[in-house]
Amino acid sequence: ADAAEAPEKLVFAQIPSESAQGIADDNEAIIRVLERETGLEVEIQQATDYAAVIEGLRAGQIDIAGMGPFSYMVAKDGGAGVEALGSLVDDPDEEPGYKSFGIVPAGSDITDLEGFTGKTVCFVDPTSTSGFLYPSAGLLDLGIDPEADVTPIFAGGHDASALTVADGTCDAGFAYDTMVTTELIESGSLKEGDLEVVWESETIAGSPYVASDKLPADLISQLKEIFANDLNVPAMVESGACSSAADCQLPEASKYGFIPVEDSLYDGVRAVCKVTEAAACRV
Amino acid sequence: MGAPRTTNTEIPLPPRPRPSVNRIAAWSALFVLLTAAIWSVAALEINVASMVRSLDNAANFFSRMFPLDFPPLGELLVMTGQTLAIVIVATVLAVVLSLPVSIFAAANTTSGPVMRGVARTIIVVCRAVPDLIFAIVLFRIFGLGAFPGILALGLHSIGMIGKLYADAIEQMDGGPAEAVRSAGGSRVQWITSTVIPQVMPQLIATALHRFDINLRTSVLLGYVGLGGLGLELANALRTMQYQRGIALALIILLLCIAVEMLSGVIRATLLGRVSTERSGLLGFIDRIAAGWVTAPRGGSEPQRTRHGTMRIAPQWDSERIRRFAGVALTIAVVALATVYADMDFSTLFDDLLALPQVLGMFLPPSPQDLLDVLVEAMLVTIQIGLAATLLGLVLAVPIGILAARNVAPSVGVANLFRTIIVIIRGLPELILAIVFIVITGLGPVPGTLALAIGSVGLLGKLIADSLEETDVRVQDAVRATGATGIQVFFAATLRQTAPQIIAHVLYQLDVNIRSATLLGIVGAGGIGFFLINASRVQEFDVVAFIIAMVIVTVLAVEAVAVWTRRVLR
Amino acid sequence: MTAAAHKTIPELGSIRFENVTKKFGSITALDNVSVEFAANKINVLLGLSGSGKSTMLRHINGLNKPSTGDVWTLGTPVHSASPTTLRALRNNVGMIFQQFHLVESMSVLENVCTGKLGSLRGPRFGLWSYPRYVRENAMEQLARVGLADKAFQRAGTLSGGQQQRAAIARALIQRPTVLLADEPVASLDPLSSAGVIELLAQISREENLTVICSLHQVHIALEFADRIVGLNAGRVVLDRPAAGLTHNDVDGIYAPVPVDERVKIAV
Amino acid sequence: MTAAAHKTIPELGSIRFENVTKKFGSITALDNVSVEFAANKINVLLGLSGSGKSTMLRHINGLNKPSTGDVWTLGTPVHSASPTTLRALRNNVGMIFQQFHLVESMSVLENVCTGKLGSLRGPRFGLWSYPRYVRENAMEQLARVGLADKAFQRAGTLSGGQQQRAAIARALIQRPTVLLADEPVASLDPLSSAGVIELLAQISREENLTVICSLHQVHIALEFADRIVGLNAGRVVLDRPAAGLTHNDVDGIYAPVPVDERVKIAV
Ligand SMILES: Nc1ncnc2c1ncn2[C@@H]1O[C@H](COP(=O)(O)OP(=O)(O)OP(=O)(O)O)[C@@H](O)[C@H]1O
Ligand SMILES: Nc1ncnc2c1ncn2[C@@H]1O[C@H](COP(=O)(O)OP(=O)(O)OP(=O)(O)O)[C@@H](O)[C@H]1O
Ligand SMILES: [Mg+2]
Ligand SMILES: [Mg+2]
Repeated sequence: ADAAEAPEKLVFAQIPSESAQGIADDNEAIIRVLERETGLEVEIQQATDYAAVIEGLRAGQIDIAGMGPFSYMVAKDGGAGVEALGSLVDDPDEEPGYKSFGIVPAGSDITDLEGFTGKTVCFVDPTSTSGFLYPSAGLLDLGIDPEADVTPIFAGGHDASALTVADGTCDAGFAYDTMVTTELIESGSLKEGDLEVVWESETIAGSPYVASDKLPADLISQLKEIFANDLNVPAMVESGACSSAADCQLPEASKYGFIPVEDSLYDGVRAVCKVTEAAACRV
Repeated sequence: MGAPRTTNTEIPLPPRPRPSVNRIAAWSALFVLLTAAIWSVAALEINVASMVRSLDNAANFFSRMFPLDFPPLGELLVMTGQTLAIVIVATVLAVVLSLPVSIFAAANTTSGPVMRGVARTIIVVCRAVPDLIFAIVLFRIFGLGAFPGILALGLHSIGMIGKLYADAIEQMDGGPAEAVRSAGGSRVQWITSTVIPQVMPQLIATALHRFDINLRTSVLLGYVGLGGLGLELANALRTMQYQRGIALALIILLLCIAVEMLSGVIRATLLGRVSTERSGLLGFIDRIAAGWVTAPRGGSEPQRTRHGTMRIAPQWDSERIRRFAGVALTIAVVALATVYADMDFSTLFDDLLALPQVLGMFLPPSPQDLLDVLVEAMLVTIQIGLAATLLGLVLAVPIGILAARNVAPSVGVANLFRTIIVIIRGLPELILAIVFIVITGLGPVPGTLALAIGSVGLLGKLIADSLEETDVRVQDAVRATGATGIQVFFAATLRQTAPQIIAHVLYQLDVNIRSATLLGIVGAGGIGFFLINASRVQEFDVVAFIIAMVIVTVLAVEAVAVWTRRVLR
Repeated sequence: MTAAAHKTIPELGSIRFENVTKKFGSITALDNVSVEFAANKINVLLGLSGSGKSTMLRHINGLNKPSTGDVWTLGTPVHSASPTTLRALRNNVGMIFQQFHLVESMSVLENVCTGKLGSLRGPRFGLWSYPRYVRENAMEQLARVGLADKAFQRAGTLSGGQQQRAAIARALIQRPTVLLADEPVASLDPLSSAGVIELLAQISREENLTVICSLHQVHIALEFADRIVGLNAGRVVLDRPAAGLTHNDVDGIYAPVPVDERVKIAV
Repeated sequence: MTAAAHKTIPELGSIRFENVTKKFGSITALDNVSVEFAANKINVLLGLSGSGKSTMLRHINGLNKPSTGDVWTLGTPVHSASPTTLRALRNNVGMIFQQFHLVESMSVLENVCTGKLGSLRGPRFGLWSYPRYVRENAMEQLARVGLADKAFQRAGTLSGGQQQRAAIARALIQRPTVLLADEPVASLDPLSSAGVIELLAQISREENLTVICSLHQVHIALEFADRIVGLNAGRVVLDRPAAGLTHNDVDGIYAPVPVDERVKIAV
């Protein structure tokens, strides 16, 4: 797509974020607002692989995308050409984000991150923000090398990591917060109290929505405006996009909606990358 | 007949038999499928002009793959060894389990319609349940480790191996089996003594083919904590380390080419198509062997050894030495792999107690409140599968034909196209998908095109292999009339394999429908997005529901395949 | 040998067709056939190509089942026998197929060994899985038909006549009490043909083998057979002891089948 | 017919073997064979089973290539011919295979039509893709061998002799100038055999067809052949005009192969 031309329609791509809560992310309300405000047709495309979405953004085949914090950083710093539009929060005053938990089985004598030294530790996979990068940074802060000073196991998923800790195969491990506190318990795989949380990461910046910088500049600023002002529960109820606050379905079950974000919010992710020198950060 | 008739009298013609209702129905079913596929392609609205305009995106994407970035040699060797060990054990396991299942599934060797149905269903279920789901379940039962990973890979492989084995058995000449039956041989006896030796070339080719697929898709083993080439590759691509990713893909490709060459050699030997003039090393061994052993000669009496016992073993010529070395090497490799794969069975029985609880998570299957969405997504998936199969067919048929050594104009051409097929198989799916995304944008089009290209890798090989297995003597007979290669192909070769090729195309449709479910990565829409998400968020009843929908679809395709094959034989 | 002349037929009925009709779709291959074969003798089927000889042989061990009528072999009602009964029967009934039916990718010796499966337990896979005595016996059978030197060749690379002899060896190793031979010497030169038929006659004499054999060589039939059955278009047109039969008697079997005039259909 | 007696052999050399040796691994199937066949005549190959008759025929149209030596057919150097040249040659050389080699799943009529492929352009798939004149011609050939009533049956369901005759019809429709026939009447009853051989003799006479035919029926050979070539263990042991040959002359061909003693090694 040519940067100067106004597009006929907006292609909206969504990668399910690490902390998604439902099977289908609910973007319908957002789309309705976007279509009304821009007067353009919005076409939604779901993808499960962020490399595909980033390459699509780079090639100008995608105009708007919902991404994870880590993939945002990779896209931004890797030159895919994106502008952050906003991020979801539960409360307008809250910093957008979620956390990684360090977990041990109930009754373990490990009480903090230092106790992980020399143990078998479950991570999620080497590209996971909350399942590997932040935990690695946490360990490195304490002078523990996540490759040499513990026996790392990549469990492949947050659920797998948590369950492997629960059954004792791993002495300790990491997973994102709601996987431990709600999801595994709701699905019946674990009981309350099977796992103990011994560490919490700093807040990982929330998932940003981005626009391709190949769009015309005025359209990008219009989109930023919309994300800042129109895509939150009160505004949407007011504008009639939702009939009531309870009816307002937003992705990640967000209770408020979007607030604007600065690129600098993701410096935390960049710092972690720097500390861990993880392969996934090389862009 | 009597003396030659003169031909000026009216020839009494038999009435032309009416084609049977079944045949008409089978052709109609195929025709309906074809129409649906054409409609699916049309509905995609592939815009070639805009694709051409976006080609520089692809060039740009490719340019970022170089220079290649190989991991350090030591690390690479460990990784390769680990992957090979696991994949070998998993494939052998799958072969061992598939053989009996396929014998029950094949019409000519089954013990009865009930067992046949059960066996076919087992095969379809193994195929329809993605290996990832097997891994999730098995991980919950056995925990992390090599054993659940191998089991997941092995179980899913039964879906393909079992089906192709059953098809090969059904295609076989029944004469020898009848001969052993009429000598009073039991079912087990005639199966082991005539059926298995006859289909051996296909058995080995299919096993090696699956080995090569497992090598590339061992990604899911990451889920049970096992590393290896597949996982490294997937990680590299997911994190956009294309230079590393392509380097790893190249290594996997080399392994796949080696496997393909091995497969070619073994098949040629078993099919008896090796040159009888042995030269080079084999000739050399023969010449040495002729000094100290000799072939039995003379028709009248059995040969006796120095000790007076009868000679009942063939001479040790290069042929036998090679066969012996081959078998010994295979056994050694499998044994080594089993040891190296490092499986832990100590808690096997305790673990199995968790089975009911784990299965309980999947039961009862439920769409929750998404029934319409899921059904619609399933239809989209089927549509993508149909379109991809049709486009793939158009590409795979000529390539597959040119890759068959007994049909291609020359062995060189056949080898060239065999290599093309292997390379296409070796292309990582994600790379294919991204290439099409940067050309066409997200949506069903890139997914369909990626699948269509991927079809060449599978369908092209299946077609080439089954053409090579036709009875060469029948081709000789037609060739002896002065027919051209193409004429021989249509009149004799294709005619012999047509039912099998139809079966392969329907199998490709089934593969594409299932792959389309995993095409969420390219935003193709369809059921796959929901499957991946549902397992991510632990909604296992939805996972089970989606799998049930896929099983029903695959069973339907399978039923059409089995039926048309039987009718059109 | 001219033994046929002074032989009588002591025991009929161990193999018996009763009003057997066999239809393949619209084709009637056997048409109300009732016939009994002589035990411990050489019975020869003669008939035009397509007259139903192979079909008849295949009914005796139950490879084909009659559309109507009964077939009794060694006291077993083949037309209604269960698979187990049939297997037991077939263990005693050897068969040499017109099209040989060897496993082409297997060595000749192993092909012969498969003939012994009926009296072995359990599955066999590969030459080495057969007991040594079976392999030796197979080698002896091959020697009998002049193929000892081809024992380890792939069956598919044998010449036509060699394949036929390998198929004969496979039937002989079974030591059957009844041998069904479908044109067992069609692909053999005169010397080998005579050798094979003499071999069958000798076994029949020495071991009380019942041979039922379809042949196209009338002179061989007249020389070796004890009983001749002539088929024409699925019907029995001759059924007599061979003693005293002449070429002329036999020629009647080969009366051309009348072609019934049918509607001409465009091709 | 007794035409052979007063025939001479006017024209040798249109088919010529020069020092041809063919080895399959350690087996020597043809051993330094030099021979010329008579054009427009009936040449018969006689020999023990396994003596190399089929191998010899397969060399004439290049289905086998000699290990050493030259084969010339109708002026074409078959031993070194390119695929295109071979195809042009084969168009004029019909072949009847010992094992028939029909496409079993195809109708008899379509099998016969494939014989015409050499002179048709482009690929054919299915009976209806052949021009009407080919189908009619195929039907006539089937009538010639007495199979018109089986035209639409699947080839795989034919009786042995019927398959052989279908294969003959497939070769005849080609209207070749040379016909290679590998035991063309092995599976046929005497009446059909005589019919087929007479048919070949008649075509040879009327249309100047050169027939090279392997046979096991010595009396047929003596009656119909113009020239007889005897093979034993891959060597030519007899090569004479048939006129004046007796059964005794021919019997020499069938001398058993001498067993050469070699070192015997323990297994
Ligand atoms: N592909 C092959 N590999 C090994 N040996 C072969 C092959 N083809 C033929 N032979 C051998 O060559 C010899 C000659 O075979 P050929 O088929 O020419 O015999 P033939 O004279 O036609 O015999 P028959 O009358 O039995 O058909 C035989 O001993 C056979 O076993
Ligand atoms: N499966 C079948 N389907 C249809 N017709 C068949 C089938 N099997 C045999 N026939 C027909 O039955 C008739 C008798 O066949 P059969 O094989 O018994 O003949 P035959 O006497 O053995 O002939 P030949 O001497 O040529 O071998 C033939 O006309 C044949 O075409
Ligand atoms: Mg027959
Ligand atoms: Mg031969």
